[in-house]
Amino acid sequence: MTKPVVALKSVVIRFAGDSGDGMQLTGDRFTMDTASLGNDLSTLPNFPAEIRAPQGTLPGVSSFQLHFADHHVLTAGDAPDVLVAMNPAALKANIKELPKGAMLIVDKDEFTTRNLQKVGYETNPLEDGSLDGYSIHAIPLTSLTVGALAEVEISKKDAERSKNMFALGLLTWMYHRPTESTIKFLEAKFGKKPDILKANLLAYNAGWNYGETTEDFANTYEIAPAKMPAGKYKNISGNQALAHGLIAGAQQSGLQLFLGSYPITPASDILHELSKHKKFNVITFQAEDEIAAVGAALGASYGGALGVTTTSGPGIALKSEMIGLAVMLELPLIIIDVQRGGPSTGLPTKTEQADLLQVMFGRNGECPAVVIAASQPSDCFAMSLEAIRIATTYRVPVFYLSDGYIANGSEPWKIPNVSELPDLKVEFARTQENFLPYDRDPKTLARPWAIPGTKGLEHRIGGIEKADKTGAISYEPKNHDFMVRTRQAKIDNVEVPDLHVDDPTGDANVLFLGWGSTFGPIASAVEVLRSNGEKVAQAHLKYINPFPKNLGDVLNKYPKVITPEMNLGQLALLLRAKYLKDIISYNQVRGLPFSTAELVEAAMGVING
Amino acid sequence: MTKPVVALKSVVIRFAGDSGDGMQLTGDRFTMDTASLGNDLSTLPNFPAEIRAPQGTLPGVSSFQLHFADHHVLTAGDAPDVLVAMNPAALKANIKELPKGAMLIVDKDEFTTRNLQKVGYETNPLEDGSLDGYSIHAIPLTSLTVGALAEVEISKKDAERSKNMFALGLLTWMYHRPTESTIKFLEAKFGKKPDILKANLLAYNAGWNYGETTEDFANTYEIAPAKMPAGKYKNISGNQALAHGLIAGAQQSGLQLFLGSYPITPASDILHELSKHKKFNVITFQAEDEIAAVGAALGASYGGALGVTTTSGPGIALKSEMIGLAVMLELPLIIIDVQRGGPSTGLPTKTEQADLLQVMFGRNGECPAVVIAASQPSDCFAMSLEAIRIATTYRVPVFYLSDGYIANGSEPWKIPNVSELPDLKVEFARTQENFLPYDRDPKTLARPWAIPGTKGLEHRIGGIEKADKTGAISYEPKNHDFMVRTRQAKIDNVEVPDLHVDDPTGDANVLFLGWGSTFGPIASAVEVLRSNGEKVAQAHLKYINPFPKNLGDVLNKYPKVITPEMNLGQLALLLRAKYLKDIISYNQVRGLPFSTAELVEAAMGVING
Amino acid sequence: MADIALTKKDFTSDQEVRWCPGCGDYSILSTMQSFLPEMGVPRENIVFISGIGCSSRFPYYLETFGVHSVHGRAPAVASGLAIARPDLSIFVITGDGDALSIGGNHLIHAMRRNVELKILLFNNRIYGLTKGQYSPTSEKGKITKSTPIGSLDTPFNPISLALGAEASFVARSVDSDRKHLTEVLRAATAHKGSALVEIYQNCPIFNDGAFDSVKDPSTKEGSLLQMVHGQPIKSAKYGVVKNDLHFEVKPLDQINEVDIIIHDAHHPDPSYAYALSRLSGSELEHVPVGYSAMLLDRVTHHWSTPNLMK
Amino acid sequence: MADIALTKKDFTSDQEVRWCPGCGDYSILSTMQSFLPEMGVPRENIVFISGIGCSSRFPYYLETFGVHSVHGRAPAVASGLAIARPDLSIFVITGDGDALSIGGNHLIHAMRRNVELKILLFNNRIYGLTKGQYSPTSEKGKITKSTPIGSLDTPFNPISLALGAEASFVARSVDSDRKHLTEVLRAATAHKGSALVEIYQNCPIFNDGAFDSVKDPSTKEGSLLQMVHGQPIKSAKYGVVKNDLHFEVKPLDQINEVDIIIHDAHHPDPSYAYALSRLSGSELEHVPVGYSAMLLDRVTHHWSTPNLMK
Ligand SMILES: Cc1ncc(C[n+]2csc(CCOP(=O)(O)OP(=O)(O)O)c2C)c(N)n1
Ligand SMILES: Cc1ncc(C[n+]2csc(CCOP(=O)(O)OP(=O)(O)O)c2C)c(N)n1
Ligand code: SF4
Ligand code: SF4
Ligand SMILES: [Mg+2]
Ligand SMILES: [Mg+2]
Repeated sequence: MTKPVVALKSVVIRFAGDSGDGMQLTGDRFTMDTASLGNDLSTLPNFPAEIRAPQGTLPGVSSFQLHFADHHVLTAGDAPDVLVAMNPAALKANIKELPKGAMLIVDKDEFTTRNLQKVGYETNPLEDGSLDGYSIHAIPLTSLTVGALAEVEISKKDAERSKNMFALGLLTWMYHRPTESTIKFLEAKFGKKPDILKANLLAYNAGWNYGETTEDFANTYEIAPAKMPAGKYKNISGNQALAHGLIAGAQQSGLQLFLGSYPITPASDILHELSKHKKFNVITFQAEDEIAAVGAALGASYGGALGVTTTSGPGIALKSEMIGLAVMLELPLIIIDVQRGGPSTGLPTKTEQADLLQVMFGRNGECPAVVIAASQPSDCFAMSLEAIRIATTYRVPVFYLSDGYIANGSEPWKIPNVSELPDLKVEFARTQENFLPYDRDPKTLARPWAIPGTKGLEHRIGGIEKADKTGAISYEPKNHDFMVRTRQAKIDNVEVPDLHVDDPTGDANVLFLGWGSTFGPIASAVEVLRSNGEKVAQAHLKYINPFPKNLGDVLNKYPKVITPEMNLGQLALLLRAKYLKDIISYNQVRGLPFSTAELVEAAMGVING
Repeated sequence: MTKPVVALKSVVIRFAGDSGDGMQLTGDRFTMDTASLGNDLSTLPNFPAEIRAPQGTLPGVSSFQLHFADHHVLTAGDAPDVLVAMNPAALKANIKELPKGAMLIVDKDEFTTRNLQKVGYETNPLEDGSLDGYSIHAIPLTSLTVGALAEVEISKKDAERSKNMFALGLLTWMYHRPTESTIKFLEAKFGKKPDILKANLLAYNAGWNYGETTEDFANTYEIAPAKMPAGKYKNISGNQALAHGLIAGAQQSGLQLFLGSYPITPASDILHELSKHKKFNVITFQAEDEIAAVGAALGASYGGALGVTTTSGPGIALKSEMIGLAVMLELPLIIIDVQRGGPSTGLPTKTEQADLLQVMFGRNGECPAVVIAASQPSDCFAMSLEAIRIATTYRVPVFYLSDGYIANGSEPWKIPNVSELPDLKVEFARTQENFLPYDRDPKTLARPWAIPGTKGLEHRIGGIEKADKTGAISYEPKNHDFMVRTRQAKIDNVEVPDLHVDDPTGDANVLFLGWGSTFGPIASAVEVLRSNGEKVAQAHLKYINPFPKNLGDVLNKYPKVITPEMNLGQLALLLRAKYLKDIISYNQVRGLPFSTAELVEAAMGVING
Repeated sequence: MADIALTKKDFTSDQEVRWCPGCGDYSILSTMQSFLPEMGVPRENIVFISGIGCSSRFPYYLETFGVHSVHGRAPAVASGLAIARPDLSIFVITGDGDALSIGGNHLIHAMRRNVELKILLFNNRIYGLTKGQYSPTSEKGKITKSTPIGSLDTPFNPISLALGAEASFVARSVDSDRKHLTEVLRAATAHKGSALVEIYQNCPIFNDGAFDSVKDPSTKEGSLLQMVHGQPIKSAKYGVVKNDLHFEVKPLDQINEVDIIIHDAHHPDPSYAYALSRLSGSELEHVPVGYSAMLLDRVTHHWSTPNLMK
Repeated sequence: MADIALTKKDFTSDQEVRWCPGCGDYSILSTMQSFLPEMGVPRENIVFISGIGCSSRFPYYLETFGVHSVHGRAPAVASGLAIARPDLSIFVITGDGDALSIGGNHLIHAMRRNVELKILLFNNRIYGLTKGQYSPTSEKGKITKSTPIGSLDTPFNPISLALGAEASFVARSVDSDRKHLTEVLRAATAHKGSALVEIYQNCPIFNDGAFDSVKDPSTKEGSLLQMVHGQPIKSAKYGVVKNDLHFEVKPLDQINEVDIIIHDAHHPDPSYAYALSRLSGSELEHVPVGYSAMLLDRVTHHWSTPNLMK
């Protein structure tokens, strides 16, 4: 390294290009290399619903944002410090979020008249002065890449396709990222296509060298590792962490993990991940539809497996009748809803948290179920364990909410030791006389888990109302009332940890109360507010049904409670109904996480208002 | 008539017997004959989910209760004045609700040792004194019937089957009901089986004569006609009134009525009724399942018909994904939920009102729809017209709630003149240039109803988020937020009548606020309370989403608001969340309507508490 | 294997049977209770899973494990159980509405996956539990509560449908013929993989006499085309013969005995079984009964880890 | 009838086509846009209804009415429209996952009801839109994102399934063969009643080359068994002959030309079409293409009042 090194505390980089430009892969690789350096980080992929929308158009733009730092990182960042734009569409779609002064790297070759017209640029922004104020690096990325690959026997098209590796190489150089793991990755990926492998490696190298040798870039940057609690870390997406948590929890419970699923964005990756782990006694069953998926999971739970089903909002709508049966059968079942933009097909690749009321109430009759929600990618591991604990202890369906932001976003996750994992051992009912399938444990109100194959426990159950204790069909009015209230009491009675409130001075007036993936943005806003001298408390709900027992007291303590949600106020509705507290909602439904800035502004409005 | 006639103001009769005993038919006939006399009345059928449960058992008991009077009748009555019990099971299942002093008519022949044992009677209640205090008429109904039919060429079994007609004849005599229409009915029903017809007529006659000639009964009773607003009346069940309202409304709107349905108790009768009226431009389509049923209705609406779908709770669960599409397409659609006991299969033949939160929230994403609810059988006609008005004016899905009590219960309904019906004429979009499928009417926020076959309006729509005005696919963050809020605003903006409060003195402290089929029981309790000198106000919500505009003021006016619901407090949750008012819930979930007495007691608790 | 020989009584639960008097479900139940002991599977290893309908009350009456699930979805619930617990013997009990109307998709997928499930479809050609609407097997023109001027739909032939869905075993029998039904159950449970058994079942309340032609002693011999492996396919009056590109039913006196097709219950091409399935008209003048177990190149579906990881 | 003759351009909407480069959907779209003018139906009387999937974006690109509905349910939505509006010409566009996985039940019921719908099933044997899971038509052993050690399920043969479901018209064609596909569309739209047209469609991103054997110029002549009414059913190398109780594909040099079955596109017994459907192995060594329109004793389903009340 010959160029001067500038030390930074944190950087936000956004890679943006065509859907076919490999921006997700580029971002992923840069993230992995960054994680291996010990920075803390957070990512935000953002891509269209089409597999590959038409080249060079605005709807076809795919981007990946990464925030990494020498300290604890809470969000993927409001605005990039560096934007890599592979074509005019990528520039146009992203430039409004780029603050003046930021670095802009573009592929000059793509700024042809035709491409500019496609996205409605009348003049070339690289030349018309409209980008003044940015630190622009207009590089002929395509032609440099093609040039670097002259010696390789591949088509021009294939050569051009490697330009993302050129960009990656350049950024790798600029931020002093290690190259080994990306080289290994490419070798594994293209092992069977030596020419393509060679092309990618050459392009990667060429990008690195471009930074090092040309005068285009004056500095390189270094970001020191973040201080994180001791341990081994792995960069992990929410979907991965969730899947690993399920596997770990199933192992701890001694149960076979049975996933019944039907593919749907953004939940499919959990199916993909779990289907790789048959050796951990995981069975994955891709069903014909969502109803069959949850039905099969319930059937497996009935048989003594840990039945799990994964989906997104539209799938939950379809599963609701079968979940009603699960409520009646009182069997463990985990229903994972990775929320996306709705209603209907909505914005399938974007994030949202508008399924809360659906999972609370979207079933016929009084049909209560547990609802929990993960707050960030790494938290998904722990919440999977919690889902298993609750489902198996109480024999109830547990809705476990994630969303597109958590699912696809990633951050470092501290790999736990097996010895740290909770004991989730499960006891099935044993052979006995006069077995009563609906006799309850007085503490948990759980009924016995009596699986086929156990002599003497033969019994019949179903969705019709059942007599207390015997479980036989009963149309008796009083029994129905009793059973309805008992099923409700069982959920109300589930033990969940108290809500932790972060209020350093103890005398804040305003409480930020969130749930789900708003954790990062809220925490980040709280940091800013506090550094501005404001007193704000923060608390985050991971248990929504039942609520933590101390929630009422917490709400009482703070005169003003703001609840930001990526919906029109669904948690607020539940809080208002239960606690008659005038929650102040801050809502947006844009398919994107909140920015720190808007939450700071919202809070200031409340503080001053 | 030779026996003395006692004048009564009102009577409650309950017919109870085996599922195979024809109690529903008997009750129906008695009701029709009573309606023709001009009494006001209300009925409550109550039967098991099995078509015909085993003879003589408790689960096999089927009953029908009728309350008729010389004044306005609000419920089917808390407790019978007369119980007709065709066997020991019917006695055992019903006796606890019979107040001492009431009349009890039983078929003595059925009180055999075997039959008594079947239901756990150790001694014969007709003989052991346990029925002291009732006015008992133990009649050998079976043998009298068989005897009366000696001349007819039918099997003994068929002869015995006619005993319900014997009972009907007896009661008909006792209450001076006319016999013509039942004779006509029997002639139509058994026209093709002359022996069976003869048997039924003879048994009917024999029952009548038994009353007249034996000394078993000392008196007969007369109930004067009720004073009702002038007009032609017809006794009608809620399901019938609902169906007629749909037909009338469709005619008023000029639209074809398209019902897509899948049979389910207690909604199926709407399908049966509508399928008889093809001549009124009604098409009924029995689909392969609930999803296809609502899908077909939506397809028909897209084509310019009035799409309707009918179901009960489990069917709503299945339909929710498709209803999400309807919300996105912004087309008229009426979804009728005749609620039954839940969750899951629950108590399929019993009543409940526990689907309210499901229809409010049971869809992915922010997916608002209108919710209205009928309050009594005859009200179903008017609410069908309202459902059509709202669906076609605003081009939105309308959930229209009924329940088992309203659906199967009946009462006199004043047949309206066509001239009294509202004008519901609908305008489709006409041929035009630069057609914008999501350009809205500024007042209603409705988009144009642009049906295929109209030249120049060719356009494509779907469940993915749409750009404002053009309706083209849009993933634009701001547009999504705008559209989500617009769809919500459109529902919030629906015009519904103000809530009417019945508060004669104007200074009541306590408001009874109900919705759905609790109307009768609440009104009846209010009558009792007022006659006891208590001041209570009553209001009944027929429009739940949006709420009437004056609801907040109404709630503010009354310090105490009691909301009785046959669920665990679903309307209360909505009211609490929206108005932060501490609603006092009174809940029971027994599959049966409230009794007047328990509501009076509940109110007294609040008044004194 | 059960330690002690079990009897019919051992398979009878303490629940009161709640079907209408004369319902065909009674005799199917009784046949099943008699058949189960001979299977030699302990009671606790047998599970009956049903949907919703009169027929779907079946599990309550058997002293085994049982789930009365939701309408149409029994094959899905049962598939999950079968995959998680290959040690169990699982029956699915369903009706013509449950299996073919709301549940059609799960049925065809269970067939193609060849999950180890024995699916018994009680076909009464009507919706019983909801009191008499037409079903996907009701004949065209049928007048019911929901079709007062006659239905318009062509009915499914459940056997043809299963064969269209890659079924590996299909059979048909009649509620009242206990001997024949027992044979069919024996073959179905011996088969490795999923089996669809259609059972004609009389509903005396809402569709009485629907199967009289195959039940009435005066006509049944003539209408039941017996499919017995290695035997000519014929009834007392008719035989099945080839006619150029398809099969036909002809009066015995118009054909030569040698031309009658000899049933090959294990013919590997489902075209053969499909062609036979087309011979039952919706008027039930002729109804092939018996079974075909295609020896397709398929093993039973097995997801369980041990099998996969070997 | 349209007043002025329309052209392909008139049927092209202003929406940007958003499929991947090289996707087979492009050529199907182009064939359709070229075919529509010849139907002679005004644009406003044509409706395309689709489910969800890459293929289901099809309606956006046609200047007709169109609904992009929800996953698997297009036949249900289209049935309602068709019954309410018998004056319209309605196409259903669906994929192998959309039609056969989540939507299987609606598909088979549309078939048996014979509603006037033309259902075009774009079969790429993969889930495209959700990025490459196996589908109900994926071959056994297929390695995909959700089946990393190979799928276990026997695939559906969409033609067999439709015939099991009482279809009155079935056909198969290939995305890239515009001439053949046009002929099939012509026959399907001429047919009175529902029609299922399976179109093999290449997905270059997630299942590239799935249909190479029937598309590659070097092999396609040999593998495509042409079903042309009145002509022998054969490819350049193979012919279809009878073998006792079923049909077989044999090399031309091992059979006599006269033994080759002459295609009867209107054979009334679906056994015939079913037997032909069995000849396409999952390896696609042989694939019958063309159509069979059973002249069954069925009229198109018609609920509309005028017809019923006459
Ligand atoms: C989701 C749902 N839809 C509808 C119903 C109502 N339902 C119960 S059973 C049934 C059909 C019964 O017919 P079939 O399957 O033929 O059984 P059978 O009663 O004739 O034995 C219907 C429509 C239901 N229980 N659940
Ligand atoms: C209810 C629901 N479940 C799942 C999905 C996700 N999904 C969208 S398309 C699709 C399958 C696409 O496969 P196919 O029908 O073969 O169409 P292709 O993309 O291959 O053309 C799936 C599973 C969805 N949109 N809705
Ligand atoms: S209604 Fe029919 S099928 Fe149902 S129990 Fe009665 S007789 Fe049997
Ligand atoms: S993923 Fe496959 S099917 Fe979908 S658009 Fe791309 S190439 Fe076509
Ligand atoms: Mg049936
Ligand atoms: Mg596909």
